[in-house]
Amino acid sequence: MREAAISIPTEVVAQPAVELEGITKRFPGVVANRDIRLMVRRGHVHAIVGENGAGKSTLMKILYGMQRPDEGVIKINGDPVAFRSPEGAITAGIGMVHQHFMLADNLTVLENVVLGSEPRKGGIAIDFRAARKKIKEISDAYGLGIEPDMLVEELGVGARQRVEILKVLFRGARILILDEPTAVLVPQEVEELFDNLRVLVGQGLTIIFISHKLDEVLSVADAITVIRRGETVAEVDPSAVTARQLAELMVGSELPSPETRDSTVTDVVALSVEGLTVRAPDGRAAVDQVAFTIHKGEVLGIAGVEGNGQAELVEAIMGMRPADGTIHLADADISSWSTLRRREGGIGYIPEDRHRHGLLLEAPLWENRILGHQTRRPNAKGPWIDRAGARGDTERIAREYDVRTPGIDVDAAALSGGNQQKLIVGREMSGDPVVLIASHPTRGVDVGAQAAIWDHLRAARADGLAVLLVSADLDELIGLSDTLKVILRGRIVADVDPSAVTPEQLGSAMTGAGEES
Amino acid sequence: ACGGDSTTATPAEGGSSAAAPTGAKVGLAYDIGGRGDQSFNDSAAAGLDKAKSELKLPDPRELTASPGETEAQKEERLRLLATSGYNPVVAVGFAYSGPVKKVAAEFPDVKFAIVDDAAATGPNISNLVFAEHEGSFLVGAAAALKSTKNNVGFVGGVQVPLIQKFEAGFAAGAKAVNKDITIQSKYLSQPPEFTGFNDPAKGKTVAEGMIDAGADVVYHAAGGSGSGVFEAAKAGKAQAIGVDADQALTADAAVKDVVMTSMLKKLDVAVYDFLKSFAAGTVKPGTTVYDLKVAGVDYSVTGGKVDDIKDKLEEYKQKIVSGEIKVPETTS
Amino acid sequence: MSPAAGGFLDRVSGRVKLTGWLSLAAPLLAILFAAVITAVVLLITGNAPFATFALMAEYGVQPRSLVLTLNFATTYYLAGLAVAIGFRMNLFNIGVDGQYRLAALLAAAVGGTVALPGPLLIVVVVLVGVLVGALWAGIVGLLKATRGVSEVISSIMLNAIATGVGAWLLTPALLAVPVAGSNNIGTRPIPESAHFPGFALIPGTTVKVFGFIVVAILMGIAYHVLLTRTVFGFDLRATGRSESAAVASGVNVKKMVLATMLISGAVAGMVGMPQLLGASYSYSLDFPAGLGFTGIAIALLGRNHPVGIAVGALLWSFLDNSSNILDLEGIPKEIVIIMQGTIVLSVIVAYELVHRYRMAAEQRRVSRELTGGTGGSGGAGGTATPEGAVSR
Amino acid sequence: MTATGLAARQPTGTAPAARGFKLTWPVVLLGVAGFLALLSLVRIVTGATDIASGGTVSAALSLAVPIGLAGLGGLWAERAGVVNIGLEGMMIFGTWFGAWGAIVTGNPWAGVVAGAVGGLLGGLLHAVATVTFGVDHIISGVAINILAMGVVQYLSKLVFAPMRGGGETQSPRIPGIDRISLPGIGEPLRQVESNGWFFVSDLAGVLRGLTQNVSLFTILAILLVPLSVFLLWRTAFGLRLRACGERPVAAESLGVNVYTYKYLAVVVSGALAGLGGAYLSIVAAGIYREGQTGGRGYIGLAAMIFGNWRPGGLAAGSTLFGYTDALQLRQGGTSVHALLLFVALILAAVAVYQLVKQQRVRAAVITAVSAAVVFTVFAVTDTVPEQFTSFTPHLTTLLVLALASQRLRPPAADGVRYRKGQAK
Ligand SMILES: Nc1ncnc2c1ncn2[C@@H]1O[C@H](COP(=O)(O)OP(=O)(O)OP(=O)(O)O)[C@@H](O)[C@H]1O
Ligand SMILES: Nc1ncnc2c1ncn2[C@@H]1O[C@H](COP(=O)(O)OP(=O)(O)OP(=O)(O)O)[C@@H](O)[C@H]1O
Ligand SMILES: [Mg+2]
Ligand SMILES: [Mg+2]
Repeated sequence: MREAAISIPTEVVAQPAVELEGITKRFPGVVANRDIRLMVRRGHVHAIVGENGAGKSTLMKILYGMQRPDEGVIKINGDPVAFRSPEGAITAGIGMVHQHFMLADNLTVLENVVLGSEPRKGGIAIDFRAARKKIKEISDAYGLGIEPDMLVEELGVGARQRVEILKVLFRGARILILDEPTAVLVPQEVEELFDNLRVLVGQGLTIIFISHKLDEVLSVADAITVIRRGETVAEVDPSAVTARQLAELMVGSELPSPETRDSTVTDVVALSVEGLTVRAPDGRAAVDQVAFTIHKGEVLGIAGVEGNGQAELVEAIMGMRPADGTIHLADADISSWSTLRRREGGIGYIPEDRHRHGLLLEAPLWENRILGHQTRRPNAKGPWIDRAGARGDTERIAREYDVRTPGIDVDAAALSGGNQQKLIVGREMSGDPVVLIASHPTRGVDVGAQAAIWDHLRAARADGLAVLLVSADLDELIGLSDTLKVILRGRIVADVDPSAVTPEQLGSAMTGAGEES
Repeated sequence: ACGGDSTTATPAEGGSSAAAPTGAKVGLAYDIGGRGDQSFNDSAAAGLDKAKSELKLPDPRELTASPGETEAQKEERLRLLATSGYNPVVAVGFAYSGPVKKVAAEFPDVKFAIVDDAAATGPNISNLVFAEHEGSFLVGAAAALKSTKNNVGFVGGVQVPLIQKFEAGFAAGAKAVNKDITIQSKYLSQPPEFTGFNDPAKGKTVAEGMIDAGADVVYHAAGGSGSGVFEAAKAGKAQAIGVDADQALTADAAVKDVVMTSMLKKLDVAVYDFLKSFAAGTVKPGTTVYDLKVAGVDYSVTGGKVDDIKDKLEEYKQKIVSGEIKVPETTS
Repeated sequence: MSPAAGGFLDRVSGRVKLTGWLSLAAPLLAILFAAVITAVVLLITGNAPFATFALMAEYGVQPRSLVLTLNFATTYYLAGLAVAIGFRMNLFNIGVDGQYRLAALLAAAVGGTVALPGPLLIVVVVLVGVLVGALWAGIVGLLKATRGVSEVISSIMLNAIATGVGAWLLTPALLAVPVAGSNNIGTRPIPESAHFPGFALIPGTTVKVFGFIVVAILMGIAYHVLLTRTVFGFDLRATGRSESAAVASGVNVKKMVLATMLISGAVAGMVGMPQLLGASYSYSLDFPAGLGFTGIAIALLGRNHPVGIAVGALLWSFLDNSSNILDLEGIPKEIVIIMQGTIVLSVIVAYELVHRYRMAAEQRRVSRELTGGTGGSGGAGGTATPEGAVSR
Repeated sequence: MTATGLAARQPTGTAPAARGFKLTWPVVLLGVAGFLALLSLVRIVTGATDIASGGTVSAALSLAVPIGLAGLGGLWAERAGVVNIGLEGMMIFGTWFGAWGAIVTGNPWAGVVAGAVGGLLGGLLHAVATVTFGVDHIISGVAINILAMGVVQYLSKLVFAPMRGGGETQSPRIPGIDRISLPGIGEPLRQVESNGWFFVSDLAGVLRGLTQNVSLFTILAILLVPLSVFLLWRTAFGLRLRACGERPVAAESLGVNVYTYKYLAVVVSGALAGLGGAYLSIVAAGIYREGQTGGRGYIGLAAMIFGNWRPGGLAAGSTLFGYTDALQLRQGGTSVHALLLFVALILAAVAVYQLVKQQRVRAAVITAVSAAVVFTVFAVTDTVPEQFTSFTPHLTTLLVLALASQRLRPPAADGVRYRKGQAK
């Protein structure tokens, strides 16, 4: 699709859409950006890659006017600009899709989309009809399939991501910043997104694209900038590098080769689930008669498009949601156990949404170490919290799991998303779990950390850990799982052999293609 | 009254010629609301003002209680007055009972007076108490005599024993005239919520309710909420009875004309009497009851609205004074 | 942001971590600000600010005033603790007022009727108070846990209901005994043997400090230990910080709501005890009301920290006390209320300002270090040696 | 009042009632009619003639207005994400400044404006503290409540005490605001009402209460409800404001100046609470008295939560409170006693519904037992002690909340500290 980019009139190409020079941004204790330089040509898809916390999002927020640089110059279409707020950037034709959703759950899609640039009638009233029409038009034109009057909270992540893109298009942006737009999408959705991007680029738009999925980056980008620890380290041509080289540029050292996989599956049952049914508030079965068994040393992968009951399934197993059916942990029927008892019984839990379920953002790291393990050593002695024990063990986790932090007394909110995730993984692995329920364990985590997390999972599996892995990253699912099941509308619809399946095949099984026939 | 030797006051005589000793610095501690509450604190203030001008006293010191305070704070207030050289010290309101007793013991040379309480006794404590039920009896009788619908109302500020005394007297008086009369009665708030004395809006709603239910005379013992009662009476073409002071004089001009009579509780007289006896060096410790006999409580005749029933009221008054009628102090 | 930075005051100030002279700056700034505002108000109304402050200070350090300040503070402290427990779990117990009034009334009634040896009776009275407070607050907890009723509404409503029920109980037909000659009405007095002994702590006055101050201090320690050293306290704070994360970690939030309200109510049940067992020995019409609302202000002023609450309670009670001397000198004592409101606001604003100043300073420090060539940004968790690779 | 809000909530969906159940005009009217019929039945059985009289309805209206205005104030602030526990203080400012404005100008409407401005200043202080300085919202609110109390007491000493008819704790008489009636129907309605017919007389009572002798200020206050609905749910301004309460960073990321909207919301909130205060002093009492608000700011806050952060809901909440308060104030013992029968009947109906429609046997049994208990209390007593009637509105509110299904949905970022550029 690079032909599309080439078809742009040359005089426009000559002029860079975005130029950043000498951008520096300091946060307390951290320099997020240092003397960064970036040049994005008009009509290009320009990718930015870098480790977690490298400063990519910060740089983009600066470009979008959400944060002001301490030093440096921003030029849009050759003119220097100084945005005081996103308003200025929007006026200059910049739109941004943020790494974390910028949506109000309790407002409708329409309200979220028009917010800040509402079509009006009679001066102050919102012209809902005009807005609805325009949203429909954009949605149809790009095949986004968005229903303007739904509440955002009713949408799955994929749909939310499309709403975010619609927001930008609605404002008629000419320069699009997409900060990890694909983290939550399945391959088909990613492919659709890329098709859309190509159309946009074809219309002369410029796209800045951030992703940790280097293969995606290579497939879609016209140019790549690598950022390491707040500095620009390289400007590369996607046709001239491999994913591996790119990864090495990011982390600044040579990556070891991937280890080979051999099965550690035993025939001792660790977790078995039978006839599990979870009802949504409206009475519909969100999880419908699900049954499976995980043995010691086995990783059971659950593949499925987001919103097909994975979250409910996981929460039911953790005892956070009422469910029918039986769950056995080894020989014990734990169906009626409380969440705490299940955790004490040896179930570890890496939640899908680390901010909601995994961390106390305003508590220091060592208190976060205690969370979910508050009744066990080394965090507690009887009814008492063992502060020394918890602190010591937090130091250990930070070391062993490479949690990059100034210390264990900083609030969890101060860590980058990837480092937060490493802390959670470290914590859950430290509880000597028999079974680990891992939901998207590497979402938003950079390649280096991702590999580290996988290694930890593999090592624990070799020691007999049973893992239930839910992920949207099909490479991860295929690479880690010993057994794979596909979930669709709350039901297990297929068993797949991970050693024989391709991501594309898996993707089509997930969307139910061919199910009817 | 227990312990104290009970005496009966002599009614105040205007235009005293007694020469005032200079330097009698009066300290006065009000209950919540203080001077300007257009209710019983104001009555005490009136007595103080009168004493000040007639006895030529130096500037007195007046302190006011805060809502929700403890006894310790009241105690401290009295003590501050005593230590700062104020003598005599007058405490307004039964809440000062405990504090007066304590502080008076600490300052035997200072004379204390407490209004509305006979429980705090001591050699240097004068208790000024009122027979509110007797006065209320008379206005109750007036209400019954004036009611054409045989239906009268009582609005109390806060349901405490003191205000229930008003209610008891009022009911007895009304019943004495017409034993089948309907008496509606309602309090605006419950202790320790004392907002009932400060909520004219509630006073109005309650009185409206009574008037809609047939009452044509409404008596209030609700302090500042009374203005709402008057308004309701005005709008509902009913009559109202004021309390403490002669409210046909003090109420707002727009509603004055509905005040048929008022139950006078002559706090001003009591305070003035006490200060005068202090000046004369004749302070008597113990309880002084301001009742009908000494005109410590009474009904007002301003506006002439009760002129036609005055004879009957005087008759009742005589019977109470003579002891022929014993007015109950508590309801039921 | 270094882990060693800060100490005691940091923890007092909660979120804000301060170091060095800055730790003193916040409270100083606040007091200065409150003083300035008050001075302006005084000046506008023709009173001399400095003379006024001097008067308050002079009066405040007299032995008797000190005792009173301690005594009030004891009560305020308990009220502050009761509110703070709820706050730590994001529960706004606005109903401490009703809880302590009902508790004190019933405890006083029991104390006046039950015949027991003194010390035992004290224990029984306190226990009744604790129990009643807990049960009354428990209604709030139960409604929230089982029916999802907002604790703010239910506790506001239960305050009013407590007033009505209390007034009903405090009638001669039930718990009250009329006293001859008095217009007051109260419960039967608690026998002298069960009066909580006070201390002659401050020389120069015969007034005694409430013995209950010891209980209050113990409660403060218990509060601290419970919240920071026990699993229960951890669960409580975790729920306060993020309910969803607490649920995922195995906390039964409904149980926690109930337990927290019960504890908060139990402490609220003690609020009336210093006064009841140390001064009035009976619950009557003039029993102090509204302490629950003071407790909210004090808990907030003390940032829900046991020592902070103590400081807040002392400050509050000092100001309350000094209003008497102002009144005596003819200065409107309402100035004290204005001062209290201003202090609450300015303390909090000052902390915020100092916090921001510190952030800016930190930023400058980092940039200085970096231009000095020390290099290396956020990484401290050892050298980054990523293992594994892109799985393709 | 109720109906307007309820109708207007449709476009934004999710009524607090059960899923799939839509509140439409016919449903609302049918509900009101059923309610009235039941009341009428109770009136005839018990002889408590006041429970649907014109006087009661009129009193309910004027008791509901200050609470509703405070609640509306709370709604504006909280919809923009600022918790406003300082409503009480802003209301206190409203009572004082309302009285002062009306007295010094001799014009009650100037007082209304002054009261709003007084509350607005309180709101401004709250906005400065919470938005600019990022202070905890509850702390700031509590401080404002304390401050307001001190300031008005201080001001009264300075301003009202020297005035004729004023004192340290009260103002002189305030000039009143005109009251209007729908002409020509007052007397006929009164006639119908006095006949005591089933339903018809009660309807006449309600109509009379709503159309006769209504203060212009009351009408203004009622109009503020649909006006708020329009501004908050129909305009760009309102959308941005609500977005600040739901997800401020999302609003920020779209170029909305979150500070501006929060400021506006809190200032309007203060002005509305101030209006509530001004209503108390100018219309309800005709005089300023210290302590006049009597905690109505907190009740307003409760009404707002009761109404699930929606104008219609809070109007319903304050109407319920005002109605039960009117009942207990006017004919306490009798009316509240009759109310017991009403509650017993409602509970019985709910029990039947639970049993037949929902098949929740256990719940039905519990409800039925409660109904029986309430009925027994009704049957064996003939009045309710004064101390108990005093909290009728509070207990009713509590019971309604305990029985109604709770789907409260506060704005997602309500009470959350927000600072520009801090998005993660
Ligand atoms: N508002 C903020 N306050 C303080 N520090 C911040 C803030 N925002 C970001 N940081 C810090 O700046 C650094 C860069 O963060 P940034 O979010 O830009 O990283 P990133 O490259 O987008 O990482 P990821 O791939 O995990 O999204 C991190 O160390 C982060 O902790
Ligand atoms: N998507 C749209 N469709 C139709 N008209 C639009 C659209 N977006 C904006 N408008 C119109 O363009 C004009 C400018 O819109 P804009 O969003 O800049 O609002 P604004 O007036 O700048 O708002 P504010 O000043 O409050 O930020 C408005 O009159 C609006 O009606
Ligand atoms: Mg990022
Ligand atoms: Mg990040």
